[in-house]
Amino acid sequence: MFVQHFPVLPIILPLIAAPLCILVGRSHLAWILATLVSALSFYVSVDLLLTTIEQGVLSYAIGGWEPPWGIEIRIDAASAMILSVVTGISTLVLVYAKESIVKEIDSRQHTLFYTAHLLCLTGLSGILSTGDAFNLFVFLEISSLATYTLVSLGADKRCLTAAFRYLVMGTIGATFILIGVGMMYMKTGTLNMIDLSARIAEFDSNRTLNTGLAFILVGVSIKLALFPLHMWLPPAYTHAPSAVSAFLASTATKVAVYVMVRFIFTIYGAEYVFYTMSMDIILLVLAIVAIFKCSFMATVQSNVKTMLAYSSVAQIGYMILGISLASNLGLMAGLLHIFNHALMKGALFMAVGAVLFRTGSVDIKAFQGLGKQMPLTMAAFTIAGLSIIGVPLTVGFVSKWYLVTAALEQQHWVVAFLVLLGSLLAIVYIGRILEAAYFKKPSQLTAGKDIKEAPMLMLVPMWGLVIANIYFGIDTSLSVTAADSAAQWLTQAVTETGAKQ
Amino acid sequence: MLEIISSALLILGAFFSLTGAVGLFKFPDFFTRVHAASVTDSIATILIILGLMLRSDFDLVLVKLLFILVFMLITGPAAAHALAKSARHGGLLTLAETRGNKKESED
Amino acid sequence: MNFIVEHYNYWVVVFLMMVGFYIVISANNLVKKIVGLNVFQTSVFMMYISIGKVTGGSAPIAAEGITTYSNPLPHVLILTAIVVGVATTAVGLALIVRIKRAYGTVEENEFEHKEELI
Amino acid sequence: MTEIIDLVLLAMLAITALSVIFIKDLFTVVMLFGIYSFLSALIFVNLDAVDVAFTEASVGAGISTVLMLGTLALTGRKEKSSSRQTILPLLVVCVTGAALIYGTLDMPPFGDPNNPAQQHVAPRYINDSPREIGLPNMVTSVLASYRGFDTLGETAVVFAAAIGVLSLLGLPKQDRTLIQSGLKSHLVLRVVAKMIIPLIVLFALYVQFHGDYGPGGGFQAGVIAAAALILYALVFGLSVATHVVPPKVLKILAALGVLIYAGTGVVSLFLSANFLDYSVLASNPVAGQHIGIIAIELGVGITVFAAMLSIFYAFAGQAERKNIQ
Repeated sequence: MFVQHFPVLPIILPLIAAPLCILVGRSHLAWILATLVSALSFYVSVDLLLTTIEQGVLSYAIGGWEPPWGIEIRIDAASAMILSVVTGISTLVLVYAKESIVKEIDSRQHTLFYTAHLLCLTGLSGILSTGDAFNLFVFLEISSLATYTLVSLGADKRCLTAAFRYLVMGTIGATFILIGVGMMYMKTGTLNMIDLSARIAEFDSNRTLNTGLAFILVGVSIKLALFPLHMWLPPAYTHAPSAVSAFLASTATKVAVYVMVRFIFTIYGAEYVFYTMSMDIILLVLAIVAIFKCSFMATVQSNVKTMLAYSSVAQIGYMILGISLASNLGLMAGLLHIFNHALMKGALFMAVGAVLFRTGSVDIKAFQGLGKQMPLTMAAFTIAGLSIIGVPLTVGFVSKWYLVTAALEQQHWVVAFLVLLGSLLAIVYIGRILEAAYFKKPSQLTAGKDIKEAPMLMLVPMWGLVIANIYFGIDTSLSVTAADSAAQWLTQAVTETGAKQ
Repeated sequence: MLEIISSALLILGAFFSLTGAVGLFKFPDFFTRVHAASVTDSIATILIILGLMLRSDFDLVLVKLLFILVFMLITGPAAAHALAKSARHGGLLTLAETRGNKKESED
Repeated sequence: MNFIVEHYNYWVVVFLMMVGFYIVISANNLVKKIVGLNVFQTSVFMMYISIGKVTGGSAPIAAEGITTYSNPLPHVLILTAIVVGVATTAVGLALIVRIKRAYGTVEENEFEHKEELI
Repeated sequence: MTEIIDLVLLAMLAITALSVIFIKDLFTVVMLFGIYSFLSALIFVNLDAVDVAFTEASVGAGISTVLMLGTLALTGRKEKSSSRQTILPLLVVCVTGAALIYGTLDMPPFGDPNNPAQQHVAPRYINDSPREIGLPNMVTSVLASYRGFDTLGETAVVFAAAIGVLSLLGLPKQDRTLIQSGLKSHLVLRVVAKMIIPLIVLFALYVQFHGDYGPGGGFQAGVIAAAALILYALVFGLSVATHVVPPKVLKILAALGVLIYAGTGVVSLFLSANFLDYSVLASNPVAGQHIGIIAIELGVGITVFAAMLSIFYAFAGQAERKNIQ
């Protein structure tokens, strides 16, 4: 009986579960509740994905008020795909968190952790599902507030300054988005995304709308940590608890990338953004600088979590690169990389979290000799690392492949070359860890300690992601079909609005 | 007739607000300034609200204004009192006292 | 001239936004940063409310004898945004209290490591 | 006339904002921010946004200022001068400002009823909401029904803030022994507070249930009710206040409010309507809308009250800890 309500369920299930967590009080009950609800949302999201690939867009009018007067939930292939990733990763991270947070978070705060995690999930699902520009801002703020809380739960005192920096920059970003949405509303009189795109298409070029778009893009760029607005990300991911880093690195910035895609392709239309305002050049340059600058930064870090955080910023560069190619294939490569990167980074951060759990450190020295002591964890790290580099038979290869193809399709030889060159830097930073783990003797940091393999509850979700890394690297049909129909739907919307002109 | 009385009250109220503001700037020390500020709080608000009451019809607005007046009459002086008392508690001296102290130290 | 009369409101609001934004990014004290964030946001709220104003209109509460109302939609949006603002402020201030306890200072230039600069 | 008032207020705002930059005494800065909030509330009234003005006055000038003062009590009131360069921030701000001014060039004229913002979606709210929802206050209709999902999100944000502050600062323990702290020597204040607090709570209830007809609603009511207890805690001491409303109860209340709101939406799911569709809550759609709005406003009010008060408790608890040490 609930099938017609499926579009709204990924938002309201965690939203209802969050206060329930507070009411049940006990942390293990809260854990069971949170994991079950997250898994349920995952089931719903996958169902939505299959439905949208078959039938196209699902629209759901909240409160029964037809859009644009009411708020519309609008699920298309793109949002359903990322929704599945977010809810899936959330479920795995929650399974992983049970053991992981024991050592990193004070036991009195475990319930609060699960509550904040569910609120964050609510916000992310809301951003992905909503079809209303202002509603997007509200959900963005729910997820952000929950994220600040999650980051500040870290064990080191530096998590506080990291969270504060994140809060200040995130709020500036959100306020910029608010300004942009206000300017759009001023010129069009509506907030519904589809309605907005139809009405914006009536303008050739308008100074208020241009400014609105610029503010939205800058605001979203802060949220997705596009170079040079990424300064909040490395400290936040470094000092947050491992489970939080794993969740945020594989979902939060991806959702922000999705928001950018939504604003560029659905609302303003690629024509307006790329030809009238020539945003593609700016995004392309920033993306390439991000890939190189941050990959290089990753190679010189001694803290492995910081290294992975810089690597995340670089990988976001690849996604933006795909978008900035302004073609169907490029957009598809970008979306595919969102999906694939979530799998790799989730696994990597989980593996590092397991190392932190056993050795108490995430310094590169702590990794020395772990190849023998924690074989399963390090094997997971190796496979996910190879995936970051883009070795064939992993998902990383698939997204690089499509990215290069998309660049070549546009005759961007240099860009294609630079993408491959970026992978070299990835070899360097991942290679350093692997070298330490497999070819070096245990350092003083871990010498004398009896280091065992990570507990089962951490290994299972980690290996779940690793297997997904390999599976989607070999059998690309599901992910590529989803990304392809998502990209087609998004660019189709462009041609539709183009036809109206 | 009511109109004229009301206008007079409003103007008088505005005048007292102004003097209160001037006093806040011109008076030499904290306690005299609190006095000036509380003039705005009490007499000016009373006059202005009375003026407004005379202008409104005999309806809900009148009652609401009456409530606001009562509320202001309770809170205004209490706030001024609290300010002055905490200042005193914190060791602030009046102008006369500081002058007296100075003279003593000079003697 | 007409253009100025029709837009001065937005320009003052832009000025206020700039002041707020400047306080956020230039202040050294974290509490002042939060104050700046609030000034910035409040100015953005003013822009929204200016959008909804209709000359000669009255507050959007239906009453007899009134035909022109100002637009209620921006009011609703800003009600939500104000709440979001205070929520962020509360969390930010709580973080400051913890930072003070952990570091003994809330001045940005007194943090030891460059990494901790905000 | 409106324009002149508007201009004067805007000028005062500009002066207030500018002085915040230069003043080093943080206590003054926070007070100026309170003034800034009050002035903007006046501008909101002038621009017909009474509900927004009400909220800004109670939140911006009320709760925010109280929280900022609480923080200052713990962190010190002087901003130290720094050698930070000011050129880069100034440059960033100027670029932003230039972009915004550029954006205003194509903006529709201020106050023109033919603006696109007044044309497309809004007329339905103005013309049809009294009939469709049955409430005179259009802001409440849009807030609670047409855009009820936004308000659900807003409630979740408040709840998230409460969770955040609790995880950062923790709640004060409820003492078994009553410590009479607060302003013991202020007899006048204690008497006046005893007179006023019931009135404030009464006013909060009025705002809560009269929000359908006049300005107000769950959010403002929650804040005012919280303000009453904050006053109580300030005058009679935190430990007395925690006996009146224990922190644990607040935690449960905050969760309960969100559940009431979301639960109302789920009820309509089970009555085979869309989420948050109140029309099916009674046989008559308008009556259903009314029931739904009262229920969700109650949810908002409870969550906001509990969240604001627990945030205050958390800050006050820190201050007491500092005093004891």
